[in-house]
Amino acid sequence: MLAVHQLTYQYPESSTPVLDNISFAVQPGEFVSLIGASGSGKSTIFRLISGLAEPNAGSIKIGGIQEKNRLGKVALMPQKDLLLPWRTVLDNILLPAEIAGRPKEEATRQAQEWIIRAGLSGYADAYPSRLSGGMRQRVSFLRTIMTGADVLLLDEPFGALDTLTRQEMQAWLLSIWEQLGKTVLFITHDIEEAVLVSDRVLVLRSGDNCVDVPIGLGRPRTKDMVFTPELAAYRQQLTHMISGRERE
Amino acid sequence: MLAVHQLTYQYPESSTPVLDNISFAVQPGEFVSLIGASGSGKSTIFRLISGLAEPNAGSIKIGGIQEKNRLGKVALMPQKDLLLPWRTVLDNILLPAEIAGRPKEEATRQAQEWIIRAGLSGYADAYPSRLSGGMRQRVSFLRTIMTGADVLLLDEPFGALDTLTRQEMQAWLLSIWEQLGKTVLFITHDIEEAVLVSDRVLVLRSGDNCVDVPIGLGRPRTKDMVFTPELAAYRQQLTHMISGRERE
Amino acid sequence: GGGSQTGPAKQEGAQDKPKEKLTIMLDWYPNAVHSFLYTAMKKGYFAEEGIDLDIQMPAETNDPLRMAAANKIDLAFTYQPAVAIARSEGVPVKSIAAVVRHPLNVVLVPKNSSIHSPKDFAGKKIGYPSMPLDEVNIQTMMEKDGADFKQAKMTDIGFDIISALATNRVDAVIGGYKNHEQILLDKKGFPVRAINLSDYGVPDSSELVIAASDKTIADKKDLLARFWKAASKGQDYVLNHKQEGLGYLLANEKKEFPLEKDVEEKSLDILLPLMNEQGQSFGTQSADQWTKVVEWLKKNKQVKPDVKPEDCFTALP
Amino acid sequence: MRRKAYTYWPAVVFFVVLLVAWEMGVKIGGVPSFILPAPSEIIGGLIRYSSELFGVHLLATVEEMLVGLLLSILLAVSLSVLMFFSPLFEKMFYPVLIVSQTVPLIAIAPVFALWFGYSLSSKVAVVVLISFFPLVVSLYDGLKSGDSEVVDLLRTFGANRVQIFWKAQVPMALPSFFSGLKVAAVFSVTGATIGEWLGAEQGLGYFGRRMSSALRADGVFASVLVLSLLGVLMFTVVYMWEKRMLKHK
Amino acid sequence: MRRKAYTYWPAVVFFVVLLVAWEMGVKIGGVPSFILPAPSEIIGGLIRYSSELFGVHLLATVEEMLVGLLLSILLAVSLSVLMFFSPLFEKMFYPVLIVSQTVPLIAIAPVFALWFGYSLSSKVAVVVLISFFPLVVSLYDGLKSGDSEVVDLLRTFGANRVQIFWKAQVPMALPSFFSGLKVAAVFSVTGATIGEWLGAEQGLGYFGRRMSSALRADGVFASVLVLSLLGVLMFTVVYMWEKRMLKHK
Ligand SMILES: Nc1ncnc2c1ncn2[C@@H]1O[C@H](COP(=O)(O)OP(=O)(O)OP(=O)(O)O)[C@@H](O)[C@H]1O
Ligand SMILES: Nc1ncnc2c1ncn2[C@@H]1O[C@H](COP(=O)(O)OP(=O)(O)OP(=O)(O)O)[C@@H](O)[C@H]1O
Ligand SMILES: Cc1ncc(C[n+]2csc(CCO)c2C)c(N)n1
Ligand SMILES: [Mg+2]
Ligand SMILES: [Mg+2]
Repeated sequence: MLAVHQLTYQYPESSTPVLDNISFAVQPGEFVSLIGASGSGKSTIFRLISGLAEPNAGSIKIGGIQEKNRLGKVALMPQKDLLLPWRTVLDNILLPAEIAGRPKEEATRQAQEWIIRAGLSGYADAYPSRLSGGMRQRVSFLRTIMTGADVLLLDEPFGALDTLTRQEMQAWLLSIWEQLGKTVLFITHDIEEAVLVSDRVLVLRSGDNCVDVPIGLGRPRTKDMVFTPELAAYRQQLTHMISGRERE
Repeated sequence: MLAVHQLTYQYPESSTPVLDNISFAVQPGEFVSLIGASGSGKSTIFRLISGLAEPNAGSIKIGGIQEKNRLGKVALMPQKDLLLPWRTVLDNILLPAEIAGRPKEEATRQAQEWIIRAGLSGYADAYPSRLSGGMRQRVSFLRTIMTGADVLLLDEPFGALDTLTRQEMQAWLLSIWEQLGKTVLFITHDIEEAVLVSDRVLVLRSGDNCVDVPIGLGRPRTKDMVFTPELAAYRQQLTHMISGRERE
Repeated sequence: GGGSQTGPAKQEGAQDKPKEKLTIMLDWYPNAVHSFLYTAMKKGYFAEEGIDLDIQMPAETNDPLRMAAANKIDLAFTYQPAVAIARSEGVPVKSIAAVVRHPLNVVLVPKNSSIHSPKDFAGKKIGYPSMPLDEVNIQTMMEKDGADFKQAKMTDIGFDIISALATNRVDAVIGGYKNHEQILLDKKGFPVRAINLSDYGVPDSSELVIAASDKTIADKKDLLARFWKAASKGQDYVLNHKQEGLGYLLANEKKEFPLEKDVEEKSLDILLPLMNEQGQSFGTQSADQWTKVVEWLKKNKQVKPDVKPEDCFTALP
Repeated sequence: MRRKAYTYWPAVVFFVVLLVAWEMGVKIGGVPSFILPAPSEIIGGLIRYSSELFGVHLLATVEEMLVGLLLSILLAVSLSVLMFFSPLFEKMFYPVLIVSQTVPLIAIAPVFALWFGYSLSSKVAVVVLISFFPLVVSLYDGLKSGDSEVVDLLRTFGANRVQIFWKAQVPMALPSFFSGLKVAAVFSVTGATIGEWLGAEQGLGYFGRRMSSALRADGVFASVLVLSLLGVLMFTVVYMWEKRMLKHK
Repeated sequence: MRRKAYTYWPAVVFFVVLLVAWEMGVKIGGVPSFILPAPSEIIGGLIRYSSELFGVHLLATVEEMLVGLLLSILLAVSLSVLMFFSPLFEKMFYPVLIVSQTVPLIAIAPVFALWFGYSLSSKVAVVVLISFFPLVVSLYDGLKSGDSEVVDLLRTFGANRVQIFWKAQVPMALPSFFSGLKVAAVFSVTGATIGEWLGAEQGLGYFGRRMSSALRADGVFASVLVLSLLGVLMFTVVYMWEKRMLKHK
């Protein structure tokens, strides 16, 4: 569904490449997490895949096709919420539907349902300046979901949420993923979260290729799995991998 | 050091109070975490304490004194990084020193040391637009530390950091706290983090007073304590408290 | 234009004739000197000649001449020396009739001023409405009076002849008329004295003439002749019925700008003797006057030596 | 800080004080009233000439102004949009734009008259010439300075340039646009007045100019007063519109 | 999208095309050269009158313009700052500001002359009157529309109003300020010209007017050309300065 091959990228303003010869692939319907140290280039990978930037070398295939213009092919939830301050919560969420030219009524109905699911009922007509950090993040998440794209690139979607809300959002994301057969690439700094939700975890280390760790936990995942020793083991392994210690 | 008494607050645009009759106190040199659901009013408490907003009822004492103008008395790290885009990383960090009128040279030396400690060496002269999310958060953190205030209000300071960087920053924060005898009030959505670093955890629930949970773990805290059963117990207890389940 | 077809015009029974359009631009805002035009229009004299006259006001002193030369309008009220200067600059216009046959332009000074004759201009600020011609006027006057022109501080005062003097920004001003600006200043409580140009060597000239481009003169000879016939009839009427003639002017202006009747009355009293010459029909131009004016302009290097007085004007048949 | 409802009394008080000082200054200081009449005389003039002022000239000026301002907005919007979408057009056109502003009107007045005659269109042209420059500059700068991250977000949604323009760049440019529109609205009054100097048979500027040539200062300042009120009204209308459009702030 | 170095050739090509079209239009279309001379004649005029144009009048106009623009900036900055810090002052002053823009210059020219005489100051006053309005509006709007969260951050650092102003509000207002300054710089040329109509003994506007009354269109347009170049130069200087100041973008 998504294949990244020998990707190299360097910001024009910068002197060394952020990404150097990175390759990985995500199968249709897979749920893959991307973890790595802060500044290792996770968000940059998303910029490249979504088509906001072009790699200096390497190829990106979406659905098996290597397209020149990838914009609009995948749904990107950026790390910053980037809510449009002049639009209400509902109108922010409706933005992708508007752009796709989808019938307004149906989109509105769907958006309103999701606003309730995300615990934002009563805020549909509020402007973003009135929301808390976590609420803004949820709005941004809903907006991404509303694109209806098959591939979701989520950049720390639940980073600002408390445990409970986060669990609810995770469960919901997993249900959407399963029911609608979406493909998800998920950036998180929370290794536990990565293990809990993913089929595989990709560990990105700057100046290095990324390491692929399949997660052998059954589905459906429940939040109580957090306390299982298997998960704890994955967690420790991944923690060490990020810090580069497993190679010593 | 910090005493909040029967605080009530309602945003002018809103119809119900966010905070209703909240009271708590933080002793000098204490490290206290504040947790609660997204939208429960954590950031609002910080706005009130720092003096950006005035409570509708109740009192706030800092260092035993109930001052009218609390601005500049405590250091607030806001949830959004709010870096000034026209200033380089170094100049952003130097901002509080400039405002306090501290000698530039000494402040610059200190800032540069800290830039290195925060893993940002080489970025001192970069503009914020060139930083990753986690790097921006670290700059914002450094800027807060540079105020030199005795009371630190940190709103999700490490929310965008990977585990390793986060652990380093936590350890560093704890060392500053211990060595310089700072008082810290710490908002996080990561209960594990709250337990690991704090003397006490305050759980905020909307429309309710906050509950105080002392953490009986010894000091110094190390990152390996995460795997101890005591911590796991605290974690489960707090998780249930946020969701309101422990009252049933 | 449309307005001229209604009212009195119809009474004269000339409505069936197909009308030709003719545009004329005034030298200034409508004032007593233009009474003959409004009278002829209201009495239907133009309609009788098959003329639909459109009267326009200028934006700037030189607009009438320029617009006429560019054939944007047919006729222009302008100043006699201005026509010669225009020809010298290659602007193809000719005067077709003299309206005011003698100067009105004077140098105005406050009544209590220490300036009594042109030699007193030395060291003083003389305001002029951005016409190079006025510099020659002042120069001629001062030299005649035995002073050095370089000693006068010539100051361009733009549009406002009156208020420049009234605010004491200048010590004297040239370009105001003795039948208009002088009367107005006196009336408004700023008494002034006038110094006549012709008393100090400036040749007698026609203050106002009507000019047209060479092309218009060639193409519309008959129309222009008919125009002047009607205009002369209007002037005759004004001569014989001063009050009524003035009334047509005032009535025409009423809606947009109320003219002051007493000022215009005094103005017309001064004007009429200068407009008609005993034994000559209205508008007749003097070849002798043209020659003197052009010679004087040549002497002062305002026109090139090859300008011929006889090219500057033409008589209507 | 600035949340309170806009109250008018300080302006009113200030104006009253100003007027009283003016009245006193003129009456006591002995400024000749044909140069600067006292406020009371101006009000007198306003009443004396009210039928001409309001019956004929105000309407003429308002027409020139509104037609001109509307054209300005149309022109400024189209030009900014064109320049924004086409860097080539921008490079070709921006210099011409600046040149158009520096050409002294009095110099090209004959050219204007030649092209437009002394009709409504010549005054409208002056209004446009004067008021579209602040509009173009502010709108274009506003469009250019929009947040590029928001634009990127819309691009990932597959938005085309037109959609990005309408849904992100235009809203982000609105504050700047309104800054320019406020200036342009006020300048449209000036433009109409200047247009009337360049040849007119009616309008408040024409009226004032003739009054001035007749040394009737009360009439001059009566027309100035009406013009000023017109300017303040135009500004207020734009200000209100801005408030409505940017209410999310 | 807009990263490439600013190249001038499209403007140059466009201008050349324009000039050729103009030359042809005048020569073939039979526009009388005393109204609109051909570019070649204008260049001729520029050469013929170069000693007066560059020796005397250019300097005079540049002086009026620069002094006026500088005063405008000073005035606009002080007024915006005052209005920004004191809502009372704003309410008192903003209406006066707008009124000041709508008063037709021709009407108050005598008053101006009464106060300033026919010296440099009267022209400077006109420049100020014309160029400070776009500056004030854009600077004040820029200050008001700054991000309040950033301001709040500085407040928590204990910054006083002056510090907040300099370290947050001014930088945030800069883009808007430069928009206004670009307009003001160009308008300062117009202002100087208009100032010179109202009475002058030198300056490009004065020169052009005299040439116009002498029916010498080549001289008129030669001065127009110099004025336009001056305007373009002023704009470019501000544009360069803006680029330098806002380079973090
Ligand atoms: N400016 C505002 N105007 C009106 N309501 C506001 C405003 N800011 C916040 N609120 C409301 O106050 C409530 C608490 O917000 P606050 O930002 O304090 O939450 P929080 O506990 O920090 O949440 P999070 O963990 O998501 O950051 C929310 O319901 C929010 O909608
Ligand atoms: N616009 C830019 N110009 C130059 N360098 C950039 C730019 N954006 C990011 N970088 C650099 O690229 C590197 C990777 O950034 P990126 O945002 O991809 O990191 P990340 O893995 O998402 O980090 P985080 O977890 O902190 O969000 C960083 O070192 C950053 O400084
Ligand atoms: C009533 C009346 N007043 C003034 C003038 C203007 N004017 C008189 S002479 C002259 C030329 C140069 O001095 C100009 C412009 C006029 N035409 N009619
Ligand atoms: Mg990132
Ligand atoms: Mg918060």
